[in-house]
Amino acid sequence: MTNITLLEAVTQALAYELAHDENVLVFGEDVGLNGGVFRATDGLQKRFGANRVMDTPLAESMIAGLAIGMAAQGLKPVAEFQFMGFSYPALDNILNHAARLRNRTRGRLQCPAVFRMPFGGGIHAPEHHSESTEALYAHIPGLQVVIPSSPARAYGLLLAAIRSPDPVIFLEPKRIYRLVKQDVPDNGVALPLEKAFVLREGSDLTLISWGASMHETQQAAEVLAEEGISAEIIDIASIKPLDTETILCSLNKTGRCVIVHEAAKSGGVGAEIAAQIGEKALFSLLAPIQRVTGYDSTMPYFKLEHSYIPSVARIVHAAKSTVGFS
Amino acid sequence: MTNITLLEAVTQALAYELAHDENVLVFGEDVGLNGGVFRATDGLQKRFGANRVMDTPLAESMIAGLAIGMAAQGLKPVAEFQFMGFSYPALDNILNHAARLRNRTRGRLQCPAVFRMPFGGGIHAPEHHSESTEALYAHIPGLQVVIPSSPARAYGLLLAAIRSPDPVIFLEPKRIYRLVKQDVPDNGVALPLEKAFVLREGSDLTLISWGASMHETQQAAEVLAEEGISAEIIDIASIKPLDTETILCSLNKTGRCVIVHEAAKSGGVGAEIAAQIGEKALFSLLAPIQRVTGYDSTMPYFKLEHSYIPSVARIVHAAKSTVGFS
Amino acid sequence: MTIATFTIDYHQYLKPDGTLSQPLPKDLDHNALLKLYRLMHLLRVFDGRAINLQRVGKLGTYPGNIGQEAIGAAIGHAMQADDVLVPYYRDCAAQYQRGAPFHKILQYWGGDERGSDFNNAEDFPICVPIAAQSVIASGVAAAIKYRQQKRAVVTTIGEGGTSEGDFYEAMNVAGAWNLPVVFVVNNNQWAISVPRSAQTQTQTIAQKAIATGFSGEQVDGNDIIALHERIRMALDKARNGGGPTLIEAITYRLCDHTTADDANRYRSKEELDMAWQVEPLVRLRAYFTAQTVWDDSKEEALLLECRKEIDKEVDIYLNIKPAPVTDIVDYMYAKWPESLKDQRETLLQFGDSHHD
Amino acid sequence: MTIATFTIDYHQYLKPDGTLSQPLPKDLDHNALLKLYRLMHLLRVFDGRAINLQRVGKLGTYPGNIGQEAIGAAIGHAMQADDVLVPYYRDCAAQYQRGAPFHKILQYWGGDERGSDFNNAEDFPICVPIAAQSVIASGVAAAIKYRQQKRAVVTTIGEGGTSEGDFYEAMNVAGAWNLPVVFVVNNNQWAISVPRSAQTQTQTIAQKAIATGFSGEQVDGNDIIALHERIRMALDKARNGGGPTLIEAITYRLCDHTTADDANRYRSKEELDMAWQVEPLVRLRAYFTAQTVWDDSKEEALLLECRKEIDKEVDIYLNIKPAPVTDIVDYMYAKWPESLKDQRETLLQFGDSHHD
Ligand SMILES: Cc1ncc(C[n+]2csc(CCOP(=O)(O)OP(=O)(O)O)c2C)c(N)n1
Ligand SMILES: Cc1ncc(C[n+]2csc(CCOP(=O)(O)OP(=O)(O)O)c2C)c(N)n1
Ligand SMILES: [Mg+2]
Ligand SMILES: [Mg+2]
Repeated sequence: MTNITLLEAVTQALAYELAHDENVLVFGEDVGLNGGVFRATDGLQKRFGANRVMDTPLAESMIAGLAIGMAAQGLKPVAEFQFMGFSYPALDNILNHAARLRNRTRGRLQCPAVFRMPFGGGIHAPEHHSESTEALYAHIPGLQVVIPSSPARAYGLLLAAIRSPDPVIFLEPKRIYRLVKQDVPDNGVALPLEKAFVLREGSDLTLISWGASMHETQQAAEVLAEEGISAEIIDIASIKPLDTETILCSLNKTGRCVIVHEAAKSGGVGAEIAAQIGEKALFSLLAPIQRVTGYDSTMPYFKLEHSYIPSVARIVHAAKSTVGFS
Repeated sequence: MTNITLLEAVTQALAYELAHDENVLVFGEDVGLNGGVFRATDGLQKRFGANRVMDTPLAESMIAGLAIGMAAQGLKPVAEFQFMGFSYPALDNILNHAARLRNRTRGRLQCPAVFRMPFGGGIHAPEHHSESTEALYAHIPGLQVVIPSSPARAYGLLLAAIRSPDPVIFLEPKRIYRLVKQDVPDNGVALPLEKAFVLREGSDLTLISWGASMHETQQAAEVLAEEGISAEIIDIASIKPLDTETILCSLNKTGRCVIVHEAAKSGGVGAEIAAQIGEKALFSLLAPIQRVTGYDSTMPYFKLEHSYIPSVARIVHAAKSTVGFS
Repeated sequence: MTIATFTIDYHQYLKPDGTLSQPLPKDLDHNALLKLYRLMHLLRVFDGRAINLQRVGKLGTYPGNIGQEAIGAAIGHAMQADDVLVPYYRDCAAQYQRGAPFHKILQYWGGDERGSDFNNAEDFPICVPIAAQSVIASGVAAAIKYRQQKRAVVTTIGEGGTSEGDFYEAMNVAGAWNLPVVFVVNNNQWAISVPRSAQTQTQTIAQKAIATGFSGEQVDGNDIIALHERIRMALDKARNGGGPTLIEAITYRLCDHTTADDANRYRSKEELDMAWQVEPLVRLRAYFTAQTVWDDSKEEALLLECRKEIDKEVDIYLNIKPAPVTDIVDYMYAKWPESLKDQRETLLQFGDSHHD
Repeated sequence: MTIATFTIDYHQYLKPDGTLSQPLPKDLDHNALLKLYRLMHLLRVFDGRAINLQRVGKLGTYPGNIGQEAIGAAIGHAMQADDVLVPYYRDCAAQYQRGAPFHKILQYWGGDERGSDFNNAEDFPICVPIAAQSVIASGVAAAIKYRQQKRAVVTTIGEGGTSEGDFYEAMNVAGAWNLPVVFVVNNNQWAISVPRSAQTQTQTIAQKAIATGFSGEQVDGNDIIALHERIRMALDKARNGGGPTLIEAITYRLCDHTTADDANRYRSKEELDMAWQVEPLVRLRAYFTAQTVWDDSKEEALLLECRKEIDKEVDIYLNIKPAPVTDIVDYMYAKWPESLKDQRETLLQFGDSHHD
């Protein structure tokens, strides 16, 4: 039995791929002996050796460059950025090279690299340890951006990410790293990368979210259920590319929608989802789509972070006003 | 008489501020003797000296860091990135520092810096010289993102950007750098940074765009007018923050909208505009909002770039199907 | 054909046993040294309290300074009031001397932005993203140079941070433009779990300045006298148009990386024990004792005094009123954008209910 | 106390007047040298054609190699087939020798991605964003090291590019991990309009390797013999576990930065004239002439042959069929995403009408 947390599911997936494919390498700052600051790579160096699980010098652009160079050689690098807020020095290499290598060479070279990073707030961390800027990556053609919100999805999606022939930004919602345990058999079975997951069927409205906010979203659905409101819940999981079909399918049924994300509102991924629904299902809409999101301000230091992160109360409020709209 | 191009308007605004405020410094790669690769800073070093208009070593993160450090000292640095595609090494400093200095210190330190960069395609340039990734900057709280689309707006908005107490990303649509001339008196009068501009009043639909695509958008409006369709045209100009009021005002009148931008569709600024209209004017909408944009692919090399950039034909087609929708 | 030769020097005044390896520099008399000794003690007491506050849930993650007190103390003392400090996150002693009271430092690590709004108009707050402070420091120095002021900038970084491109870019422009900035590297041998040897193949960190055309040097980072003297000289040089200097201060992090870290996972007890033998406080005390200006009762009195001062600071910290939720948005821009005013209203409506 | 000393050496075989400053290295006989001479001529003819094609609107912006032919020629010749080249944008001679025919190079600068789909399975295409290629090259070298292969990587960059953090980060990890990579700097004295002196305060670019713990050296970049010998040795060293080397090749850009540039704006005719005196082709020809293996008729025949070869390549280039518009999306992912298939349809519907 493998009753494990999301964090342990990450470790389990890494270990599975390391064991089954010698082209897989894991590296980043402190991922070796220390097992990463969250212990996502705990024990991997000991088990697979320091030539497969290695600490790098402290330089993120270099980490990305290493991954790209290795990937072009047919390896399957899995690079870790310690926190999403420290991935920015690597943006140039990720946007200008990882995302473009296949297209630039008409397929002669490829970039099957995974860039893992913990993201999001709510763990009382210092400044820059709580970013949710997934929209930056999601806008860039050539990238895939994947966000698990349960142990099983973390395992299955990370396997898929490592096996993908194209670069994947794999965002790990650290707030729910250890929130729940789930039985996740270590069977090496990957999940599809382009699919959203309907976590709960409902008829009155659709709640759409991803990552750690799935937690509050699901709690909100419980509250709503108690008040007789039936919410369908979609975990987007792959924010790039988006599984528009699953979203539209639900909207055509419910006609009402609340999108929840922790990132700042303006230009967040919620905007793209809302725009697509407006494009393709406008006249199914019975109420304006609401976005319950972080504010257009920097994620505050932790004393105020819970006033920033979308709360159950805010989601419930938005859901009710959406359902009550006529 | 100052009948000048958009490019010359940039030079004129820089010269005006350099002449009137000794805190203003202009720097970047090749901006000195060479006057910048587009000649936007032509003659400025000669006129104002090499201590006010200076070439930097070739390093973009450093250029951003210099600007931030100078700005914190009360200077008004105007930094140039040679092309938008080369601004990415500076993203870390811009997102993590320029955008946050005021908030981080509760106003003790500020960052009145301007980051200028030519953007967009259509000039037969090599790879990485044609990016339109304004959405990256527009998502970041603390930044302002401004895009002129005429000589007069380039002059007035750049003056406003330099005088702003907060950091401004100033994107210059290089495709229309020299497209038209306009009389732009060198009177030092700035335009407001938070306002969209209604370039043409109309009743049948609203065409929304910014930057170089304003050109095709305006041409499309002409074509539509010939066919009896009256298009209102909005130049967003400030994509961060957005002038929602002007947009909603127009939508409440026309009920139909096509948004045009050169950037990749998914997660482009068009999504945010569409989402806001859907939120605040859903039941004014008589047709789905359409986005005529670049594709979710890397901007192609120049042989194919005109198949990527939204064309007049695409805009007209979308406008007609929007107007014809019922 | 050899066309260029470079050397790196090492500086020390106070040996680990408290004896001098060369005569005291003239500008550090016993009074000044006693002041610095007190400061280092104060910081060590502060660190102990901060780490305890974190353990009992009254502070967030905190990166201790234990073992590295001499560096910040020397920087703070050597700088002039109108110089500018652009620090990394392990510089309490310098920040304190320059107007950031300890309760503000606690407030910062307690998750409150107001901690960086301290009584110094120009110093930068702590920089968490590693090495960005280096390029920003060069920017500050460029402003000073542009205005032809006689001031200088000190910026700090860990030895791990020297692997970042920003560190190199900052030094390169400082060299090219002859900027008044001193780069001080806290080489505490570890970057979290990554040892100095894995960070870079170089024999010294100081030699990284050779890549940018100015002088770098190693200083015994547990020797407050050497640190102060070399930093003072570098600042003088910078203020007088002599350009930048890189100072590698060799020390050791005696505590965990932060309160979220467990150093036992990656380093040996033996190494740690050895490092305790050469740390800065014991050494200076040995010197004082030999000079008969110090004894156990003075030490005890000093410690008591330090504890009292820190108690007071902790007290102030613990009684700071929470910030209004609207602080989340109100400092983002000089003026909150008109178009986002509904966001501020939502924040007012929902913000407070989630205080924890 | 001096604790470390470093030196930088300079290497030259062939003096500007064509005489030897030391005996020929054993692995370069006259046949090899003639081959390299031909190659440099071929490249110069190619450059002239490319610049003309741009002028008549049949090519996009093009960065010439004039004056710098020896560097790429030496690299291409010194590398083994299974080594990997990670080039910057002024490396035609190396790319050509490694499987990229000139018509492909034209295709690339003609605005067609298919130009980078040339006949070499592992070499990287041209890297336009400066210095990113350096870190990527270290990644390629890390893969080679992981697989314990006896191969090496060459990556190139301009002297301006050495100011970028990526260059330093790449060298630092190459040193720390002892990677089989050779960094070759084309020091052509100018980064567009910015002179070498404004780029960095260092006496040499070679000494930048001192910051990353391995050896750097200067080579006469107009001396094909020295270049070849030093690059060959560095590659041997890399393949045999000796780690990285930095080679600064001192040369001069005799053309404009690109066809979009006008170098007259920022550099003097005198400087340019002087540079023409020491350029690589004249020098090698003087040597051949002195050795009586060369004369005017041979030179003429060679030029004719080169022009013919380039004519053929230009011809192929000009007759390449346009790519279908769907190429815009079809190489973005191994499989174009299901959810974006409507975009592909729009492209099909509208794409072709805008060909220009
Ligand atoms: C750009 C960036 N990357 C990663 C981190 C995470 N991180 C925080 S401290 C640290 C180690 C720093 O080591 P060093 O520079 O030696 O300083 P020390 O903490 O030892 O004083 C790391 C990797 C960060 N803060 N910023
Ligand atoms: C990251 C980045 N910044 C800016 C540019 C624009 N740019 C192209 S070439 C060049 C100068 C490069 O000079 P150098 O490195 O000396 O190489 P050279 O062209 O002289 O061979 C600049 C600034 C770029 N391509 N990439
Ligand atoms: Mg350290
Ligand atoms: Mg150059």
